[in-house]
Amino acid sequence: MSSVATQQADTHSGAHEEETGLWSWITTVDHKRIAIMYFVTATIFFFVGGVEAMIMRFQLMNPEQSLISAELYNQLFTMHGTTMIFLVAMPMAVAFFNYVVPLQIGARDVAFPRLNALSYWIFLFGGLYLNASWLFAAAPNASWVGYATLTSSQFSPGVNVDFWFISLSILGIASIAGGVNFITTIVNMRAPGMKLMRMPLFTWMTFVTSFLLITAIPVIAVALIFLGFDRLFGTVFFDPGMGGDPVLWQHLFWIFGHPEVYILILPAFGVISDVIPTFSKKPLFGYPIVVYAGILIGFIGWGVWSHHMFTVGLGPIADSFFVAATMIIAIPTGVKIFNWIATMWGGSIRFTTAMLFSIGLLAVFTVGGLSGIMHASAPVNLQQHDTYFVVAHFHYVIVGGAMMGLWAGLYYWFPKASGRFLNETLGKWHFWTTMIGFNLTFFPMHFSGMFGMPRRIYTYSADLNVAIYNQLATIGAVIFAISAVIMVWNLVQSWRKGEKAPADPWGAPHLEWSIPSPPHHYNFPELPTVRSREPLWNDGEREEILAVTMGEATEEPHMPNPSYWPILLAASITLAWALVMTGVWWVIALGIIPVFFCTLMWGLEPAFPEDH
Amino acid sequence: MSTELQATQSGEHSHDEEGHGSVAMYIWIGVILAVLTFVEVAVFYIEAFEAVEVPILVVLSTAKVILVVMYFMHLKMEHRALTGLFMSGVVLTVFMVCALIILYHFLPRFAFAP
Amino acid sequence: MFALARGGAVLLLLLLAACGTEYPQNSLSPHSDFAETIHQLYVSIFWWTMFILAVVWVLLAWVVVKFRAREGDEKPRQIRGHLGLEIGWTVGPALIVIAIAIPTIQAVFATQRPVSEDAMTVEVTGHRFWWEFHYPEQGITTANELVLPVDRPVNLRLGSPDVIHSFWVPKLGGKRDANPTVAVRDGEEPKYNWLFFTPQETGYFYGQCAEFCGESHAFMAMRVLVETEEDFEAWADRWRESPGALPPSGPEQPEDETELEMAGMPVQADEPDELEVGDEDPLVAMGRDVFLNQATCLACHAIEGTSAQGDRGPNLTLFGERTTLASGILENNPENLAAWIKDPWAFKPAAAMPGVDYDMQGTAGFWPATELSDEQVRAVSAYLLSLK
Amino acid sequence: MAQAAAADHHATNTGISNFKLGFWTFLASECLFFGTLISTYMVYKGTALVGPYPAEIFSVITTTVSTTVLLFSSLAMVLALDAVQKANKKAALWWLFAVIAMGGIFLGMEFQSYLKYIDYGLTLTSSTFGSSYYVLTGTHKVHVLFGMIWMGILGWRIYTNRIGPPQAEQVEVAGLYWHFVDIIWIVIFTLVYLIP
Repeated sequence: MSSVATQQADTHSGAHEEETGLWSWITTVDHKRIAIMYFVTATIFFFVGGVEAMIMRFQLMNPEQSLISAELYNQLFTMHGTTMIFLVAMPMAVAFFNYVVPLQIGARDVAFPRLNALSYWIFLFGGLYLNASWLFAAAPNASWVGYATLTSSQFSPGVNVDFWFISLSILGIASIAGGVNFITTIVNMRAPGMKLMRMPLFTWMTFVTSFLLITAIPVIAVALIFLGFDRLFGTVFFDPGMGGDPVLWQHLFWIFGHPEVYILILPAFGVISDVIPTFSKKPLFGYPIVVYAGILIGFIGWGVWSHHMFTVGLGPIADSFFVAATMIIAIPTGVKIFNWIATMWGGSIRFTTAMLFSIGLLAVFTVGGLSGIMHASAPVNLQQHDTYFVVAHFHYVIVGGAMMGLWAGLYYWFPKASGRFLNETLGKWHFWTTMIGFNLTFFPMHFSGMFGMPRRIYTYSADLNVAIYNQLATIGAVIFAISAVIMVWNLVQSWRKGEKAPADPWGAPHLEWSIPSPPHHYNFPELPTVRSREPLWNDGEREEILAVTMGEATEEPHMPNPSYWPILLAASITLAWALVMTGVWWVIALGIIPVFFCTLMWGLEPAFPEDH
Repeated sequence: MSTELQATQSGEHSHDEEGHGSVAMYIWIGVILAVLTFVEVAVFYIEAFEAVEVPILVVLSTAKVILVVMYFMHLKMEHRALTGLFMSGVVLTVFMVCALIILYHFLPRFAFAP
Repeated sequence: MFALARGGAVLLLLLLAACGTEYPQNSLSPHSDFAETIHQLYVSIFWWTMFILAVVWVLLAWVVVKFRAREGDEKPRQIRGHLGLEIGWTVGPALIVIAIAIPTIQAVFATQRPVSEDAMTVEVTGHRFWWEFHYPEQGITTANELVLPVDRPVNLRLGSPDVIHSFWVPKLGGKRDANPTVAVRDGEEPKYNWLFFTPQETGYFYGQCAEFCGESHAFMAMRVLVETEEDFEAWADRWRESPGALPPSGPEQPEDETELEMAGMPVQADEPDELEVGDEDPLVAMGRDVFLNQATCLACHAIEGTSAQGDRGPNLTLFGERTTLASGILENNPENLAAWIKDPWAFKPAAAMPGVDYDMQGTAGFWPATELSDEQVRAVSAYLLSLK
Repeated sequence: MAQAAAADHHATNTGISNFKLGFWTFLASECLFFGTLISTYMVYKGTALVGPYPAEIFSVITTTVSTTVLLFSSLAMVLALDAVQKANKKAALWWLFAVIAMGGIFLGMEFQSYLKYIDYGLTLTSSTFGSSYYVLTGTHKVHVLFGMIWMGILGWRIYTNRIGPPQAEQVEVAGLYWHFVDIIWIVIFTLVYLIP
């Protein structure tokens, strides 16, 4: 991959060119390379999670089957959920944050390039650590929500849950670092004239998402610390026999977990808010409203967590509060959908694959949103909670919303990253197989859920009469899997020999399209001055910007040094956390030493060439 | 990079080479903080305040927090972006702590148990 | 779009087909006041959401067809927004949300209020992986099959000694978690979840644990039998008549009492069974002997009127009347029962009942199945099935 | 830390260096971290099944003394920053030493109380009160300890003339951290020790 990327760059040989080779990727602090690494890693994990899902689908295809053991099934669904959320949807969004945000705001890199690399390596090692549990046949098996007391050492005596809580805490570090990084970048590093209310929507949603990351992740971090102490040192946080309340885990988990849902969906909203105007040739309808709606969703998202807990028995007053808060969220979400439709209204719509995925998102996400309104109603939730109806709902939201949005972004920004188009024919195959496969997999689950099939079950009685829905779902899953293969085939083929793309292949309005595809490692030879929300759509402004951005860097750009401390620090953090598993105080204390040493060396290393 | 970005500086040059305040002011703040702490402890021990103890303590410790943030951490003198960033965390924290306390100590777990 | 429409049509057909099929755990088929309240609310919300879905999909389809790019298109008018429209599609959904929220909150309060003062209480305990039902007023304990009188309000008190379970019988209403009971200081009342409803029709209802509770979560089903008041009272009387108590040959105690004592088992030395030997099936008599005197079944199981008073496993009084076995996963017949006794983990991995090829942590020393011959297993199952 | 120096070279939209802005953002995140620990302590207030209970063991007087020490260490911290900005190396070193020393006194006193509580039978595993109390205050102490190490490194760099007025921001950000840890203690002091 690296050789292709630099071949492209060679054609615009500027001041100082980026190095190639494995070592340069390991030590890179370039946001674009980190983005590509994020994307590739997340796609690999997507296949891991997908295989887990396929095995489960075949196990559930017919009632009372036992292709695999119940224990293995529990490990599969736990790992599927954890993988898809923490190792696929989140990092794939972060890949886009990384690639796109600095380009959209006219910056040369993120605010903390080495921290950015650290985030990636921690994510990679955390993900590998989680999946290493398979090697010990001890994958986490207490579901992705890990409800106490099932995760206590009494009921989960093995190391399964240890792998889970340790890798999740490791991944949390990456997320907080990423959140801090992007907030700082967006607040501090915008090009001249790029006011907040001129930022592209994708940057805006990155901003909101980053806030959710830095505020929600600490809560789960503490909950995981409690869990770890309970398991390893015998504290009684979630031990009912000692007065500890298992429901507190649920509160802490969902205080994190619900903002997490918006962490997943808001980047997708951002993507389609950029894609839809481009391919409708119209500016986003009601830009400020869409921005405020996004902020509002993020903010109210903090006050609704207990709608995951209506069956827990919090009492009618608490239930009513969370019903009301949850339903209020539906309003800004609806406003956004109508604004997107209004953006297309009266436009001139080109059905590129990116646009198809955006329209698909609108059609499919609405279904997920509306089933969400159904179980936002607490009494109705009592019937639907923990059934396949809910499984259908959140897959419509996460796959039909978050993932569709990210795939739209993939087709949209791939030409920028590679200098080549993704194949549109394969893209349309990808889209239609996704639509058919996805809907066929998850729509029938509404029925199996309402007809009484609980989720997280290894098998079900033939008496329930839900086999037909499960068979449809399995067929759909196969089609869906094929769509994923088409996507990867398209990625590999197009990266190597796709049709060459110009700087601005779509006629899009934002800054990232004002520089060559792929961009120089320093992005902008000089920083352009922005005077409007769609700078490349205003004739005069476009000329001015292109005059600045399409040139070469005249002097050596001020770029950060490559560094190997991020990967070393990430490795030592992972090691330190892994040692926690021993539960021995002095071993854990020893593990801190390399972390401390790497942090110190990191601090003493100059970040930029001229800092000596 | 530095030259182009110079133009974008939005007004406030908060980075003051002389620092943010005078030594005398810092010492005054330190003294006030100590006094507030002793008032808190006094409220704790004086039984007459028992009924209003909790609100008084909450107000006093909030005052202490605000003093430290505003003067020792110089937030008062900084760009308001910092206030916005930090306050977003503080507001959510206060909301979460209050919500959990209410859920556990003020609402019955199941209102109409027979 | 076409694929969507086609998919929708196929699924609609399926839904229609579904109407003719019997779904024992159908959440859309209310048979109690509680389920009825939920169902009415659901139906109204369902139509609201269908309305919104129709609006969005029709608009979307219209826009996609009408405004697709054509040859020679001019640059579209650059419209940036419209305040009236924005207000419209904020207020519109807000009104719908209010229309949904008000009945929802009414239902929240309605469904969490005891149905009446004189309701019957049943203490439901979710165990890994079976259900225990204790009727404090009747003094009855049973397992996995809850028997309720029709039209009598019932309050279920939900608890668990281990992990979270969730009591869910869809036709009788929504689920409620059976949380591990949190220990409290002396003098304080532990808190429980409650579920209130009045079954409105007699019948046989399926239910299932709905909160993931470990390896055999999928095998933690239950049944609810709603009977007429008379049938219910008759059942309760039969339970109290202790049908399992006919001893084959007077009192006989386990030979090695110390072994049982070491395992924490109450030894019932001074409670001789005094009933006469009837003209019963010798297999049943043998089974009783095995159950009470040879194997260690009674360490965990109780049968009313016998020396078996264990409380770790399901209470087996009136076991012969149960329709299912192993918490609703097997039909209750001699073959299944024998197979279950021989090797429970074949049906329910990690079940607390020890079987042929494995040891249980903490219950070492109890080893019924391996030392039982096939005939003894058959005898035990015959004995258990005779309990009616 | 070198990042701070680097960031000084660039103008930013807000005029605040990335390092400082990023650190404030991190502190917002830390609020939630301690908020969760504090929530848990508050939720479990009064649920301990066995003693010792808070009122039986807390010595408000001792804690007041340690709290005051920590408060004054915050004062020393701003004075150290002031000295660095005024290129007064000697004063800066003295004030930083005072910060570390007061942090050490605080830790020592708190550690002493831990030993006393353990004597009374309150351990990490004895009750919900023990678990939530030790994990909350222990996390805070780890933060104090980390701050002391940070101050030590800064002191060394000042001593070797690597930090002067142009690099004062390194001290400023360390100060932000120290004050934040102080704030958390102000809240803990009130909520844990004073409110019944």
